[in-house]
Amino acid sequence: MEVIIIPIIASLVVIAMGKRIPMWLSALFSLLPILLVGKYFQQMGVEGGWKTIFDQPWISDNIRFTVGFDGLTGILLILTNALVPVIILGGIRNDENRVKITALTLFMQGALNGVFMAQDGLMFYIFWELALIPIYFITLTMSGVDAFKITLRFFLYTFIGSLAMLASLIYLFLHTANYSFAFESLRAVELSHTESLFVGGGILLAFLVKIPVLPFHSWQADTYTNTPAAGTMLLSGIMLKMGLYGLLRWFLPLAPESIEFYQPWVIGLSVAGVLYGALIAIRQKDMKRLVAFSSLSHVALIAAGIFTLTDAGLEGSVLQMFVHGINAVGLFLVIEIIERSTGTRILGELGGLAKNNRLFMVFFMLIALGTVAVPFTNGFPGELLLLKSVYTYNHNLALMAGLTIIFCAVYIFRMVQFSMFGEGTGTVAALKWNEILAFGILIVGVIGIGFMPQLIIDIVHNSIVQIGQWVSEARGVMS
Amino acid sequence: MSLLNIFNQVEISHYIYLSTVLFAIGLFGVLFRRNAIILLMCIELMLNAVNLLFTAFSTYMGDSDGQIFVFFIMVVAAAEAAVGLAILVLVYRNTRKTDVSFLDQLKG
Amino acid sequence: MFQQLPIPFLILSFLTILSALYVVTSKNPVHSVLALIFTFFTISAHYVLLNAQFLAVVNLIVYAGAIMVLFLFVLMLLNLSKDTEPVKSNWWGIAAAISAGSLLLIITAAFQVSGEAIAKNPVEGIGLVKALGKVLFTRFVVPFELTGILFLAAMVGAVLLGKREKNNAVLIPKEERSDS
Amino acid sequence: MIFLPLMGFVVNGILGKWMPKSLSGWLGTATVLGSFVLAVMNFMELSGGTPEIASINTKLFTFLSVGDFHVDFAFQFDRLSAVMTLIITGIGTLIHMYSIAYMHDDDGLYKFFAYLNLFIFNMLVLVLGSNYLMLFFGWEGVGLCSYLLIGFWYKNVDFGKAARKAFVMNRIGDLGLLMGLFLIYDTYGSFEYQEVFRQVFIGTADSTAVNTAIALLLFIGAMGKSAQIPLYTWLPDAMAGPTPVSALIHAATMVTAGIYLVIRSEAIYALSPFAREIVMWIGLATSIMAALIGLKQNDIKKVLAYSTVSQLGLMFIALGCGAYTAALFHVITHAFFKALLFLGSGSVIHGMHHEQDIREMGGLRKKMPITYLTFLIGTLAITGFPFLSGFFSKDEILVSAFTHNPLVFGLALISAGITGFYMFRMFFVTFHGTYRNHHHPFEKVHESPLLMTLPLLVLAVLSVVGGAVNLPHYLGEGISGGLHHLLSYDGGGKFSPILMYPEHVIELSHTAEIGLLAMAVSVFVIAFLYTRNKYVVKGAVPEADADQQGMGKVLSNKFYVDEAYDVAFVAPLEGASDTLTHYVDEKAIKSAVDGVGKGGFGLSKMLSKIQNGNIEYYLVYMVIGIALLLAFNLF
Repeated sequence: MEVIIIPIIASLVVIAMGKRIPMWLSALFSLLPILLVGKYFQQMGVEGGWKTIFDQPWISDNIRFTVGFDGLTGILLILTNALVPVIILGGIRNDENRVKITALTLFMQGALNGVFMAQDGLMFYIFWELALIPIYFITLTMSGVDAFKITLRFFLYTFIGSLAMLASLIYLFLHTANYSFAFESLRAVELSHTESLFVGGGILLAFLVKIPVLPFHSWQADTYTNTPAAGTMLLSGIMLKMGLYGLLRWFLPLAPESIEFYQPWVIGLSVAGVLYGALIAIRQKDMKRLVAFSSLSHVALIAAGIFTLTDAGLEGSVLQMFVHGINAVGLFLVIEIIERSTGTRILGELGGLAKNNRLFMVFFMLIALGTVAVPFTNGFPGELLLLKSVYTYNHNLALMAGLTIIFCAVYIFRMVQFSMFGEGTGTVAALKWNEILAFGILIVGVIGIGFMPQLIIDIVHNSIVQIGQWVSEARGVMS
Repeated sequence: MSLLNIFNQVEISHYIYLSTVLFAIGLFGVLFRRNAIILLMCIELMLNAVNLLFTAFSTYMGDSDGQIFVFFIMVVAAAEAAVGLAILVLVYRNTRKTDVSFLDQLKG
Repeated sequence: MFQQLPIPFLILSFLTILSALYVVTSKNPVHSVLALIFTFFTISAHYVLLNAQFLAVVNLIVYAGAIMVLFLFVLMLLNLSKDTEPVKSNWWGIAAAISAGSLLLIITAAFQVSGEAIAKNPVEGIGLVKALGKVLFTRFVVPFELTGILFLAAMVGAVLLGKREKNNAVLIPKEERSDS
Repeated sequence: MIFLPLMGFVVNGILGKWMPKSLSGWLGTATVLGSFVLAVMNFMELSGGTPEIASINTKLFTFLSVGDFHVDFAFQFDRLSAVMTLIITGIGTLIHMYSIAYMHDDDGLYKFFAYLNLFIFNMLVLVLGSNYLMLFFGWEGVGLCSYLLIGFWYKNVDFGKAARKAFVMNRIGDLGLLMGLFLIYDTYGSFEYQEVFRQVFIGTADSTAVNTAIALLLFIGAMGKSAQIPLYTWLPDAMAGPTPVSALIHAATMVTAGIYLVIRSEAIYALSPFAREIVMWIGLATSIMAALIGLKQNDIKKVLAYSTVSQLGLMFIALGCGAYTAALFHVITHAFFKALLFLGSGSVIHGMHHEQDIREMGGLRKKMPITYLTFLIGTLAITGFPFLSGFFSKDEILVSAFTHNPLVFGLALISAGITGFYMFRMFFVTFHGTYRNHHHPFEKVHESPLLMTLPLLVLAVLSVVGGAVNLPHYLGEGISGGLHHLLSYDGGGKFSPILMYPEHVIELSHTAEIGLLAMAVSVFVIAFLYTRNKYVVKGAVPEADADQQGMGKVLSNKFYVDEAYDVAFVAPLEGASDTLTHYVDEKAIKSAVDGVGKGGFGLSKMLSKIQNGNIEYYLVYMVIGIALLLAFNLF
């Protein structure tokens, strides 16, 4: 509970203090929740299902303010509360928007924590929308002619998806025994096949837009490219995970009857998205755009993994969510720092940055390697599991998805090559303490998970097994 | 003709059809005519169709509530006619017309 | 099916529908008003048949007496007795007929579908003033009072609207206003 | 043993900037040397101990365990790993030592040693891992180090390009390998070598098709790493890296990972003769093609690179014929003499101040006697001069090819013969004749320091005597076939042999064998005499690339394979990317989405016409609406 409230209070404090607030203080604020998360881990453990840690009647006795904790929630809380400090430390420029963006980022942290902890369908929806508000305003601070248009497109996209989800949730709500939005009650609703197609489809749409999977992605590149770095990091690092988390936590348990129907479509689209994103990324000039499409490609693989419904796919997807959060934030941080120093992020205009800032080069390289999924970096185990799961589902699809490991190497190293290597005149200013700290946190993630992915797997294992059981039970009934 | 007699020979459905036909005629008039006064009259006709049905149900079911309702409808119809005609007079005074298709300002 | 029906009912119904049609189709508004008054009379006759004597009387007094006289009065006042109404196109007539017809059809169909015979439970004397008065002034006393307020409001409204004001030419279309 | 180099990497990588140059170099060298010593000790334990043990297995921790998918971070030190480990660490030590001198005036020295150590670490993971996934770890890891080291001089755009090419080509192979691994897991339910081979042996998958598929997929991986057709083009470009790197990675160790993989998976290949045929023919084609291209290259390192590709092809021929010992034998000897040649060429380049074109050299034997001598030994070894190491290993391959199929033997012999031509061509042009470079005066050419020549000498000795590890049996039963015995060790009763099936025992009469040898030697002699006549006696200088005519032009342009790849793969890929960006993403999808928005606008315009202000219309709508509502309720 506190992890939701503290950041929101902190954001108010930041607004109240205005320009006087030093960065270290806001970073400290954002670091507080992770201590609480640690406490949760200690108190609750990761076994024994999704345990409620706070429960109050809210709108009615059956629509409650309920937050819970388990391994899956825990891992995403760690991700959120570790990345937000990174974003605040490294991702916010010291200009007139600093206070605003910092406050919004902190607010977002609270909302995201809420999304990952909510145990009540209505609360989940409310936090889901709440998380959209700060990012909308952050995106609006961008400069450029199309600002409003791009923001509107982004907003409408996600909002339409959300509405579909709301409709589905309400439908479920009306069919619960005691008119409750509680996760367990919603889950207990037995749907006919047709009903589940609609209900599942609604929920699925919200998540697919957020992830985004192939035909729903056109908000992504423009939004990423034009949003201030903090917004891009929030979007790519954490918000995308909302969609994936939603698939695992809400879609699979609530509408397992419809999975049979959607499975081939989603996997097909995802694999197409993997290739599509990768192919487009190969020729992008704008680094942010490049990473946006690479993100599209990577996340699509995660979605495919989830929908294979294999152990490897489900647990690999959580692992890869975590990893992708780190890597995406890392890459955008790198781009942000390059842009701050040189004023451009167009590949043709850069080059030779490695010459005078070795430290930065090392950070960049490590994160790039993580993205390329080289062994002993964090990208590898997750991608291995996901490809394995897709392979179990269909060999040919796995081969196509596997092409991404080639394309990914092509575009990431192309980016490294044209920005860091070669003869160029640009320089990257020496990193400040806050940037080094931000990179430090990320690098620990990159290397640590590279060697010990099992740590994360162990945390989420119980939750995932539970979800897998529900799904297989429902499918057992179906067949 | 005694009460029981008519109940034995006329089903409630006949009243239903009768009033429905009346209602439809009134509706047709509302749609077809352009003279505002005739429109109001057609509305009265429709109201009467409903009244007839209410009364029929009330009698057949032995429940006086329906008749009370008819009474209220008459009240409302009277009020409506009064206000409607007042408006009509006003409109006529301004435009010299009672043609409703002339009143096409009702849009955003 | 008509054969089993009592003659008075048939005649009455026939007259009702016929006069209602004349209301709608007559070109002369005054004829329409008169036909409508006749319709009300036939409906009142129906009320008598249905043992709703009070309503029959009230219908005559209020509708045929008061309201229709009001109509007639307005017609005269505005001098609209002539056939001034522009004829609508055939298309419009067809559209109106289709709309009204379809509604008729659907309502009839609805009755057919839901057509459980309503239990006949005639009670003597519910249509009499005594019985109605009891109900009206006990259970429905609040609505009854409210109708009084409604009437008051309607009266005030009618008076206010009828009051002649200057410069209230809002409804005259632009072209005419520019002419004057 | 494994983590010493990793330590070296970490220390060098983090602290290297503040360490004196020589320290980071020696530190890097020492860690590898330490590994070598440990490897030797372990090897002794393995084969010298009583009773003999099949392998030393160590499990560090569970890497991933998801459902029925379980992978350990574990190592297995058996005889095959031992051989590879000794090569890697042994030659690695020498090359590290050499690099201290070679790279001494480079700013990024510490970085260089960090990368080298990282490479050794990954290579050790590759050969020591106890399961296929560990192998894949090392496999990708060495690819990465190769990328880093090729692009070491990062300021040069072309080098970066070569590095990326190497990495991407390797990744293509990796994808095949990965798919192979998945198929293995699907079929046999494990990645552990011992478990997989046990299952293979008891016939869990009784269809040859599955095994063939696995074998071919693994071979795709091997193609990438060991530079076989069609994925070989990265290797010559990889010569952009510093020369010690070329020696270590692109000659002695990394490129032989493919061979290691095939030998390791012998159990699977044994069940699929078809896959072995494919391996053999691709090896053969690569061998001949690379040798032909090598004939017309003028860059000293490019010649060596193509020679490496050609030799790797020979090894795959041996693998395809089922002669695993021969292949491994050639890996060992090749590691010796090719490292020697590369380091020698490095010495030449160093002495010539980074000049790599052999047409600019000549007569260097006077200035660089040690280099000359060792280079001569290396050349003789690779071309198969009798009783040097290359002679034995190459002959063993040829013999196995002969027993398999005389046609293959003939082609392999041609390939081996061409080796003689291009090696001697390069050797004579470089060291004999007259000095031809006008930019650097001849006087400035100097012999390399001791730190560089010492490894050369060691390697030269090894190149001479390296054949001793597996002498052919006509030299006497007692001393022959050491390596063969090593590999054929049956696990001492426990079930963990390296080779699941007994190798084809080469049963040729001594006469036949000596006949074959005579053919090989005569090819060698012809090559030697022809090139000596052309380049030493007549003093001919090879033509510049631009002046090549006819076949020579095709060869010097490497059969236009790079260009073909550009046309066939790179261009379509970029085209596809552009098309997707500009047409599909921008136009189709975005406008589809925007179209929905515009459609909304249009619809609202249309609907606003309905609201025309006329009450009569409204009435009709209302009636229709009511009718519809009722109708819906009704039906």
